[in-house]
Amino acid sequence: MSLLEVTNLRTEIDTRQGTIRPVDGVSFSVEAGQTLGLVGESGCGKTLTGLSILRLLPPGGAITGGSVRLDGEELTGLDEPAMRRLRGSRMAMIFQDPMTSLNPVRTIGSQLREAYRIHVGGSRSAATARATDVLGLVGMPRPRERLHDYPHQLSGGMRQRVMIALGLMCEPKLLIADEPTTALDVSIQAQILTLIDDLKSQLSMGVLLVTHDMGVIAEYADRVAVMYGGRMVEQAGVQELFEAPRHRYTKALLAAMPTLELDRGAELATIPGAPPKLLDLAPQCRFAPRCAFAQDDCRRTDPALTTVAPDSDHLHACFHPATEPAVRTEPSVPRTGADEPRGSETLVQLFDVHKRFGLKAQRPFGPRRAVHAVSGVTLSIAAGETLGIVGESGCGKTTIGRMLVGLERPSSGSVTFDGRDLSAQSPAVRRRRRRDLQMMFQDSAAALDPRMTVAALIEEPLVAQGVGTRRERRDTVRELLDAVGLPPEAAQRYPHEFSGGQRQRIAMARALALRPKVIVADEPVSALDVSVQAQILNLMRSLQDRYGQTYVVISHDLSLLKYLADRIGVMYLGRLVELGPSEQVYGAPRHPYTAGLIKAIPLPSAARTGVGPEKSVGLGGELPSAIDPPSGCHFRTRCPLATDRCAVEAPALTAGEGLHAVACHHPLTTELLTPAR
Amino acid sequence: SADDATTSASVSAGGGTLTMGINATPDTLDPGATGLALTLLISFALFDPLVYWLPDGKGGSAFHPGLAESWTISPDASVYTFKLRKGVTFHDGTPFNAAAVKATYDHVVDPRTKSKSGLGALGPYRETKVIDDYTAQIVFSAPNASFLHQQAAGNFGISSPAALTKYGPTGFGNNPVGTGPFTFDSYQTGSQLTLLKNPKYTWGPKALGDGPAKLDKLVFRIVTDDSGRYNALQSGQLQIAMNLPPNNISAAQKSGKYEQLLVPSIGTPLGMPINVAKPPTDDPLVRQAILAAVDQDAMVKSVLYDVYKPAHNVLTPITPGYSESASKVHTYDPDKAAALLDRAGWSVGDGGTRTKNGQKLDLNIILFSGGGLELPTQFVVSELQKVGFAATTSVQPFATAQASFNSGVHNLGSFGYYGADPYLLNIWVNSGAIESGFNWSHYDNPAVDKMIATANATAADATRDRLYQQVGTKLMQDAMFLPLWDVAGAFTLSPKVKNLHQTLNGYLAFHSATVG
Amino acid sequence: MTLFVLRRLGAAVPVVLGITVIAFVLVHVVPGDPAKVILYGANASPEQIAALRQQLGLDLPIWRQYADFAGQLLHGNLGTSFLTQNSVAFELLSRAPSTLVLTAASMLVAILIGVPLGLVAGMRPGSVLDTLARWISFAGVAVPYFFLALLLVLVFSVKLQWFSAIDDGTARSLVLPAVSLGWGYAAILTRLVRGRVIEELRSDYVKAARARGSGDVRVLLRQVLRNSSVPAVTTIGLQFGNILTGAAITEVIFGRAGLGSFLATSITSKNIPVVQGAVVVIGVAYVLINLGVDLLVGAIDPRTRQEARG
Amino acid sequence: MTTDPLSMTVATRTPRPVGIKGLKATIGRAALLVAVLLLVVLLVAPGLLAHVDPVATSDANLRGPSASHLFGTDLLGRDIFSRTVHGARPVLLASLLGVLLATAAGVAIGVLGGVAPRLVNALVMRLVDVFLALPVLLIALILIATAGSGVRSIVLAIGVAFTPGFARVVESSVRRLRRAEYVEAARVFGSTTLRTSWRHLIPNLLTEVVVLGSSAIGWGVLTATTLSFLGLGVRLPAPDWGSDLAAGATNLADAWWLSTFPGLAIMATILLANFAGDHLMRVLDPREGVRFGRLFRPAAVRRSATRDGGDDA
Ligand SMILES: Nc1ncnc2c1ncn2[C@@H]1O[C@H](COP(=O)(O)OP(=O)(O)OP(=O)(O)O)[C@@H](O)[C@H]1O
Ligand SMILES: Nc1ncnc2c1ncn2[C@@H]1O[C@H](COP(=O)(O)OP(=O)(O)OP(=O)(O)O)[C@@H](O)[C@H]1O
Ligand SMILES: [Mg+2]
Ligand SMILES: [Mg+2]
Repeated sequence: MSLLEVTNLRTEIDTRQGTIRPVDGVSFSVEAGQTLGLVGESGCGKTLTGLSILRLLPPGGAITGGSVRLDGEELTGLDEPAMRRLRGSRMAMIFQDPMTSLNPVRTIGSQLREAYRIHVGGSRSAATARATDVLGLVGMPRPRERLHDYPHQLSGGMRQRVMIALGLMCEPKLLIADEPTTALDVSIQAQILTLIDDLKSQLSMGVLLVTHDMGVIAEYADRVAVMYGGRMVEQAGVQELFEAPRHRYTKALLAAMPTLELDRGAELATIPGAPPKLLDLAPQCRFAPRCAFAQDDCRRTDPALTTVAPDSDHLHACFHPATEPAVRTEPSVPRTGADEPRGSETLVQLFDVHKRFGLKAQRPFGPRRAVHAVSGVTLSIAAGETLGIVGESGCGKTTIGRMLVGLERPSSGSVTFDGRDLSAQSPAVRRRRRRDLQMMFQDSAAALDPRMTVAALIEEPLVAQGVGTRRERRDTVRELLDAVGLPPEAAQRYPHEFSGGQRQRIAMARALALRPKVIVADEPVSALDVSVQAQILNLMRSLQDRYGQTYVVISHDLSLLKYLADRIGVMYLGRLVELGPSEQVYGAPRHPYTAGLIKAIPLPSAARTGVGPEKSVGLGGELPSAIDPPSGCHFRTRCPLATDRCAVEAPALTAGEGLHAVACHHPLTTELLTPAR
Repeated sequence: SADDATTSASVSAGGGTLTMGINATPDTLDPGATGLALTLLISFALFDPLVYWLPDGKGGSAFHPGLAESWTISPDASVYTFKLRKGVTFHDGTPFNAAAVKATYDHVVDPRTKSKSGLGALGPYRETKVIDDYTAQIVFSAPNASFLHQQAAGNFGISSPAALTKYGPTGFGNNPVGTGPFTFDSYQTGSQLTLLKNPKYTWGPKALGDGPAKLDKLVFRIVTDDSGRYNALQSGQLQIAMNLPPNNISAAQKSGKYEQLLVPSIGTPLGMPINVAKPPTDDPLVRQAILAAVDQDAMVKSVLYDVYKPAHNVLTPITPGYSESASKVHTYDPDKAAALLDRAGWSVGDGGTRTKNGQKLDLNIILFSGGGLELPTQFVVSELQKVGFAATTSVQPFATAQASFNSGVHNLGSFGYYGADPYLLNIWVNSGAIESGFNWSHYDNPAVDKMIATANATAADATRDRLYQQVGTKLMQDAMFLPLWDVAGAFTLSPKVKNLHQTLNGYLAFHSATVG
Repeated sequence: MTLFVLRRLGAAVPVVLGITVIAFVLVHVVPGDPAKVILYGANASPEQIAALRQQLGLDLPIWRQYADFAGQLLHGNLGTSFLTQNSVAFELLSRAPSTLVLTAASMLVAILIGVPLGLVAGMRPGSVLDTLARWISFAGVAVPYFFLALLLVLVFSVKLQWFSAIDDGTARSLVLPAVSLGWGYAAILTRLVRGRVIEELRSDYVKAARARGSGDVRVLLRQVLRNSSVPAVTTIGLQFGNILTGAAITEVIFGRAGLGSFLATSITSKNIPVVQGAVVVIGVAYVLINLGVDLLVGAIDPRTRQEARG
Repeated sequence: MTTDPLSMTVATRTPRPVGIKGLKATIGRAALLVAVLLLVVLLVAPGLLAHVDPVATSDANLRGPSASHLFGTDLLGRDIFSRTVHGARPVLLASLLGVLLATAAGVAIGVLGGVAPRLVNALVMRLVDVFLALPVLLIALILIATAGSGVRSIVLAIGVAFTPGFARVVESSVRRLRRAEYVEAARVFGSTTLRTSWRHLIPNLLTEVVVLGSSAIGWGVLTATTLSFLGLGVRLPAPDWGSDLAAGATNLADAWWLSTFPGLAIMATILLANFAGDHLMRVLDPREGVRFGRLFRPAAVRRSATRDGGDDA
C-alpha cells in the first residue's frame, strides 16, 4: 500500500467566467521515503493538485470526484475538523514564496510553536524545544536565537528553511513541496533541495515535489508525473522518463530546455502555441493543438492514462507515443551563420566602474552607509558579440545593465560608448546617444505601459527621439511586429491581452525600434515557461543575425547563457570574478565560485541521473551583505580554497596565457569539469 | 452630580440651587472690562452699583439707593457727589469706602484693563475724588448727563480694591470680588459659573427684597445652542432658559409647563441700519420706501411667533428720550412705498424688479452669523420684493461683517445695541464713528451730532429727553434705520422659580429668588 | 526604537515650524482689524485704536510680528485672548479635557463598532452579516453627524429621557455626543478593516497557516487581526484633527465647553491669538498623535520598524 | 451585493445565482446613472422637478407634508420640497467644483513633488504635511472668514482643504510609477521628464484620481453642508441644505419636516456619491484608460474579457 494514493481526482472551481477544471481525473501515488516529482508548464494544475490533497481549495473550489487515500484512509469523505487535524500533522505543505508564506508580524518562533501546539498540544516550553530542534534539523544556524526573529530579518533561503521546519514540526508522513526553490538562487536551491532529500530518507517521508524545472526533477525525484492542462499525461521512474519519454508533450518539453551540453550552434526546439485554458474544454487530447504528431483521433477523444507494457510502471496518455528512445526527436536545426567570427572592435567600455547606493544612517548624524552594488568593474564589449553576465541575486548584474543604458550613473569610473564617455556629454547629446543603447526588462508586463496600444508602444521610442514621419513609423511598427513574429493585428491591442511570451516579443520589438547597436536584456526569459523561453531565445538569436546588434544578457541561469552568449562574465558581490568565452568559462571554470555555481545546477540529462546520487551542493553559505562586504576577496567566506592572503588582498581580474581572465589568488586548473558530449 | 441632588431636594421656600441656561460665554467676569451685555446679568448678582435704577413695575423706572445713600449732580452734569453707605464689606472682607469707589472707576479707565463697554459708557471721565471715607466725587471733563443711568447699568459695580490690587487689572476678571448678594465660587471655562449666597448681604435695595439671598447657590450654565437650552429645560437640567428661539418660547407657553418672562430692555430695537452713502439707499426716497414696505407687525406674528413687540423707532419705549411721534413717521404702506420708488425714478421692470437707467434696484444685505436676524431678514426681503426690490443676503462671521459694515459695502446690515441712556445714539450715528465705530448707516449729520452733545450736557431730565426725542424723530425721518422688533430678555422658567426681579437692561435680579 | 522616535521627531520639526507660519499668516489674512475686535463696544476713537494697534505690535512689519510670535511660542507663551485677556494657554487648557474626553470616547465608539463589524464582514464576504455591515457602513458615512446629533437628542433625551440633553459631567452624558461623532468613523473603519481582512485571508501565509491545520477562528485571531488593525490605527491618527473639529458642532449641540466650539467662535470673532494658539496646539497634537500611531504600527508590524531603520 | 472593490476582483467563495450577481452590477450602474441624471437636472434645471419658487413666501406657513406641499412648508410658508430640490445646487456645485479644484491642485502638486529633485520634493511635501496637520474644517473656517460668504468661498475652502490629502496620494503614486519599469523604459529611449510625465505618469494616475475624486465628493458634500449648517457661506434666502437644516433644528420636535428633508437630501447625496464612486472604482480597470463609454457597461462582462485576454496565447 502506498503512502498516498490519488485516484481519478477531479477538482472544479466556480468563477465568474464559468467552471474551471484544473485537476481533471488525476491519478498517482507516493511511497514512503520516495519523492514523486510533479512537473508541467505554468497553469497546468500542479499547485491545485497539491491543494486538493489537503483540501485547501480557493473560494468556489470543490473536489467533485475521485479519491485521495493517505495510509489507506480515504480523505475525500472527511469533514473539515478531521481534515484540519490531518493538515500539518500527517501531511504538510511548503509553498513557493517563503517571503509571503510567513506571517510578517509574528516571530518565527511563535509560528513554529503554533503548528506544534495545534496538533500536539503540550506546554509552551515543549513547543519551544521542539521548534529549536526542528530549526536545527533544517540547518538553521543558532536556532534558539532565530526563534525571536521576524521573517523579514531572514534571507530568502533561511525563510524557506523556516517554511520547511514549519512543515516538519509534527513529523508528517507526507510533505508536499510546491516549487520550494523557484524564488531562490541556484546555490540556495541546491542546498534546500538536498535538505529535503536528506530529511526524506531520515524521516522516511513521502515527498510530492511540485516544480516546472526538469533539472530539479532529474536530480531529486525518484518518480516523475507530468501534467498538462489539468490531466496527467505521463508517469515513470525518473531514469526511464528521461531516457525514453513517451508522451509527445514530455518529449517536446525536454527538447525545449537549453542545457549546458547543448551546442551553441543549435537552435532550441520549441513548442508552438500555449497551454489551454482550463475552461470549457472539448473532449480531445489537450496537447493536440500544439502537437506535431496529432491526428484526428487525438482531436476526437481524450486519451486515457495507460501503461506502456502490461506490467510496466511507465504510464502515458497518448495515442501516438514516441517509441524511439533518443532524447531529441526534433533535430536541432543548426543555426545559420553561428560560426562566423563576430566583430572584435570595442563598442562599449566600462572602466573601473563603481556604484554605491546611499542608505540612511543608522543613528542620526551617524555615518552614512552605502550598498556597494558594483565595485570596480572593468569590461569591454565588442560590436556584434553577446556578452552574458551571471551571478547570484543581488550581486549587481542589473546595476551594471542600468549603467550601460544610462539609467544609473556610476559613482566613479566611466562608461564609454564608441570611445566617448556618456556622462561627460550634454543632456541633449546623451539623449540622442540613447538610440544606440536599448534595454529589455525582465517583467514585460511591468515594462509596457498598460494604457498604450502595442503600436503606440513600439512607436514610442521613435516619437520620443523624433525619428521619421508618422507614416514611416507605422511601417516600422509593421516591420518590427513581423520580425518578432506577431501578426499585424496585434498593433491595435493592449499589452495585457497578450501572453507573457508575446509581451516579451513586443518588448523586443520596441527595443529594436531605434535600431540600437547594443541591447541590454535583463533576465529576458526568467519569467517564462520553458517552451516559451525557447521561442524567445531563438528569436533573440535570429534577430541578432538579422540586425547584427550587440547583446548584453543578464541572467542567473548559467545554462541559458552558455547557450546564448559568446562570452560570460561571472559576478560576485559587485565584482567581476571571471570573464571568458562561454565554452571555456563553463567547461573549465577558473574561479571556485563559478565552479560551485555550475555544480549547483540541477541537470535534466539522462547521463547525469545515471551517475547516481552525486548531488553535491555546489556552494555553501549565502551571499554576504553588500553593505559590509568581506575584506580582500569577497568570496573568501564561502571559498573552500581561501587562505590568509585572500582576506587581505583583493585579487585582480587577470588572464593567464591561453586562459581566460579570473580574479582569484588560487585559480582552478582543472582541464574540464564535465566531459564534452 | 451633587448639584442635581440639591436641586431636586430643595422643595422648601429657602435654599436650593437655581440653574439658568445662558446663551453665550461671558468674556470676563469683570463688569468694568466686559464687552458683552451678558456679563452685566452676572454682575447684578456679584456687585452693587452706587445707585440702582430699576423698573417701577408700571412701565416707568426709578432710582434707588445702592451703595450710595444719596447723591447730588452739578448743574452742568459734570460733577457727581455720592454719600456712601457704612458697614458694607466686600466678599473678601475688605470694608467698602470712597477709596473703593475710586479704585473701581480708575480700574475702568486703566488702559491695561482694556475696558470695552464700560469705557464707552463712562464718557469724559476725569477722576474720582475721595472727599472723605464715605464721600466720593466723580468728575468729568465735559458735561455727562447720562452718567447716573450708566453707572446703574452694571458696568460700574463697585469692586474690592484689595482684590483689584491682588489679581491685577486682567486677573480680576477671573476672580471677581464685589459686595453683591452672591459670591463668586468657581468658573469652568466656557461651561458654567457657580455663585454662592453671601450671608452678610443686608444692604440691597428694598425694591429687590430684604436681607441675604434665599438661594444657596446660583449656577449659570452656558449652552450656546438654542435648542440645547430648551432640551435641557425639558430634561430638567435647567430651571431657567434664557433667550430661547421664538418657536420654542411659543411651544413652551402652549405646553403649559413653563412660565414666560419677557423683560424689556433699554437701548435700540433690533433692526437693520440702512447705508445712506451707498446707492441705491443713498436716495432718501428709496430708504423711505423700504420703511414703508416692511410690515413689522406681520413679521413679528409669523416669524417671531408673536413673542416680541414690533419696533418702529430708533429707541425702545422704556428708554428715556423715546419719542412716541417718531414711531409714527413711517407706517406700513406698500402702495406708498411703490409710489415713492416711482417718484425716485425706479420703474417696474420684468420679473417685478424695478430698474432705473438699466440699473436694477438691488440691495446688498449683510448679516453676521448667529445674530438671530437670518429668518426675519428673509421676511423683510420678501416684503421688499413685493414693491420691486431685489436683494442678495450674505451671512458673514462677526469680525468679517463688522469690517464690511465699516467699509460700507452693504445697503442693509444688522444692528441692536444695549445702552442705559439715549446717549448711546452718539455711538450709533456720530459722524466720527463711521470708519471704526458702530455708525453702520454711514450717517453723517453734524446737526444731529451737535443736538446729541447738547442733550448730554443737559442735566435737567425733561429738557434732555425732549432733545433726544427731536433727535429720534430726525433719524426716523431720515430713514437711516429699519427697526424690526424691541429687544427683550426672554426667560422661560419652571414654575418652581419665584420672586425674580427685572432689571432695565432686560435681565433678572436674583436677590430674593427661590426655587421650589 | 529611540532612534526611530528621534528621527520622526526630527522630521516633525519643519512641519511644526510650518504650522506656526500658517497659523500666523492665515489669521492675518482674515479681514477686520484686531484692534477693533478688542475694542468692540468701547466706542473707541481712531486714536485709541491706533494706540492699541501699536501696543499689540500690529504696526510692525509682518516678519517682525512673526519673529515675536515664534519667540513667545518658544517660551510656551501662546499669547493673550483678545476677548477675555486671559492667556491663550489657560483658555485652551481649561477646555482641552472636555474635548479630549469626547474625542477619545468617539474613537472608542468607532473602534468598538467598526473593528468587530469589519472583521465579521471580512470573514464571510457576501454573507448576510457582511451585507448588513456594509449597509451600516454606508449609512454611517452618509448621515451628517450634526443631523444625527439632533435626532439623538430629540429621541433619547427629550422624548425618552434616557440621557441628559447637555453635558452634566457624567459619563452618561458623554454617550450621545460620542456616538454621533464616532458613528461616521465607525463606518469608515468597518470598510477598511473588512477590506484588509479579505486581503489578508487571501494571503499566502494564511493559506500556509491553514495547511498547518489552523481553523477559521485561529486564523482570524492569530494571523489576521493584528495585520488588519493597522489601517484602523493609522486612520484614527490621520482623522484625529477632523474628529477634533467635528467636535465643534457636537460640542455646541450638547452644551459642552470644548476646544472645537471655542476654536470655531474664535475664528469667526477673529480672536487671533486664540486661533493661532489653537492651530499650533492642534498641529502639534496631530504630529505627536501620528508619531504615537507610527510607534503603535511599529509594534504591530515589525517590518515598518525595519523600514524606518532604513 | 458586493460593493467593495476588493471583493470584486476575486472569485467568490460559493457560486451565487446569476440573478444576484446581475442585480449587484445593476445597482452600481443604476446608482451612477441616477447620480448623473439627477446631477444634470439639479444643476441645470431644478425647476423641472420643483416648479414652485423656493423663495416665494406664502401665508400657509409651517404646514406639514401634504399633497400640495410634498415636504411641507417653513415658517415663511415656503415650499420645502422646492427648497430641497433647489438647495441641491449650492451644495453640489460647491462639493463638485471644490473636489475638482482639489483634484487639479492635488495632481499638480503631487506630480511636481513626485518628479522634482529631492530638495524641491522635500520642500513641497513638508508644506503638504503642514496643511495635512490642519483639520479640514479649520482650514475651511479660516478661508470662509477670509473670503466672505457664497458658494465661491465654500468651493475655495473645500478645494484648499482637500488638496493636501490628494497631493500626498498622488505624490506617492508618482514616486511608485516613476520606479515602474515602463517609465524607466521611457528613459532608456530618451524620453524627457516632461514627456514622460505627460505620456505615462498622468494617464496612469488618472484612474486613481478619478476614484479618489469620486470618493471625495461625499466628503465634499459633508464639508459644504457643515459650513452652511454653521451659517457660514450662506446666501439668504436662497435654499441651502445645511442652513435650512440648521434653521429648522429648533423646530425638530414640533415641525420635524423642516430639518428632516434637507437632512435626508444630504444623506441621499452622500450615499449616491459613494455608490457611484464604488462603481467607478470597480469598472475603471487600472490597466486601461478612463474611457467613459465603459462606465455603464456591466462590470462582470468587461472583466472577464480582460481576464480571458490576459492568459490567452
Ligand atoms: N483561485 C482560483 N480561481 C480560479 N482559477 C484558479 C484559481 N487558482 C488557480 N486557478 C486556475 O487553475 C489552473 C491551475 O492552477 P495551478 O495553480 O494549479 O497551476 P500550476 O500548475 O501550479 O501553475 P504555476 O506553475 O504557474 O504555479 C490555472 O489555469 C489557474 O488559472
Ligand atoms: N536603487 C537602489 N538603492 C539601494 N540599493 C540598491 C538599489 N538598486 C540595487 N541596490 C542594491 O544593489 C545590490 C545589487 O543589486 P542588483 O539589482 O544589481 O542585483 P542583481 O544581481 O540584478 O540581483 P537580482 O538577480 O536579484 O536581480 C543589491 O544588494 C541591491 O539591494
Ligand atoms: Mg503553482
Ligand atoms: Mg537583477
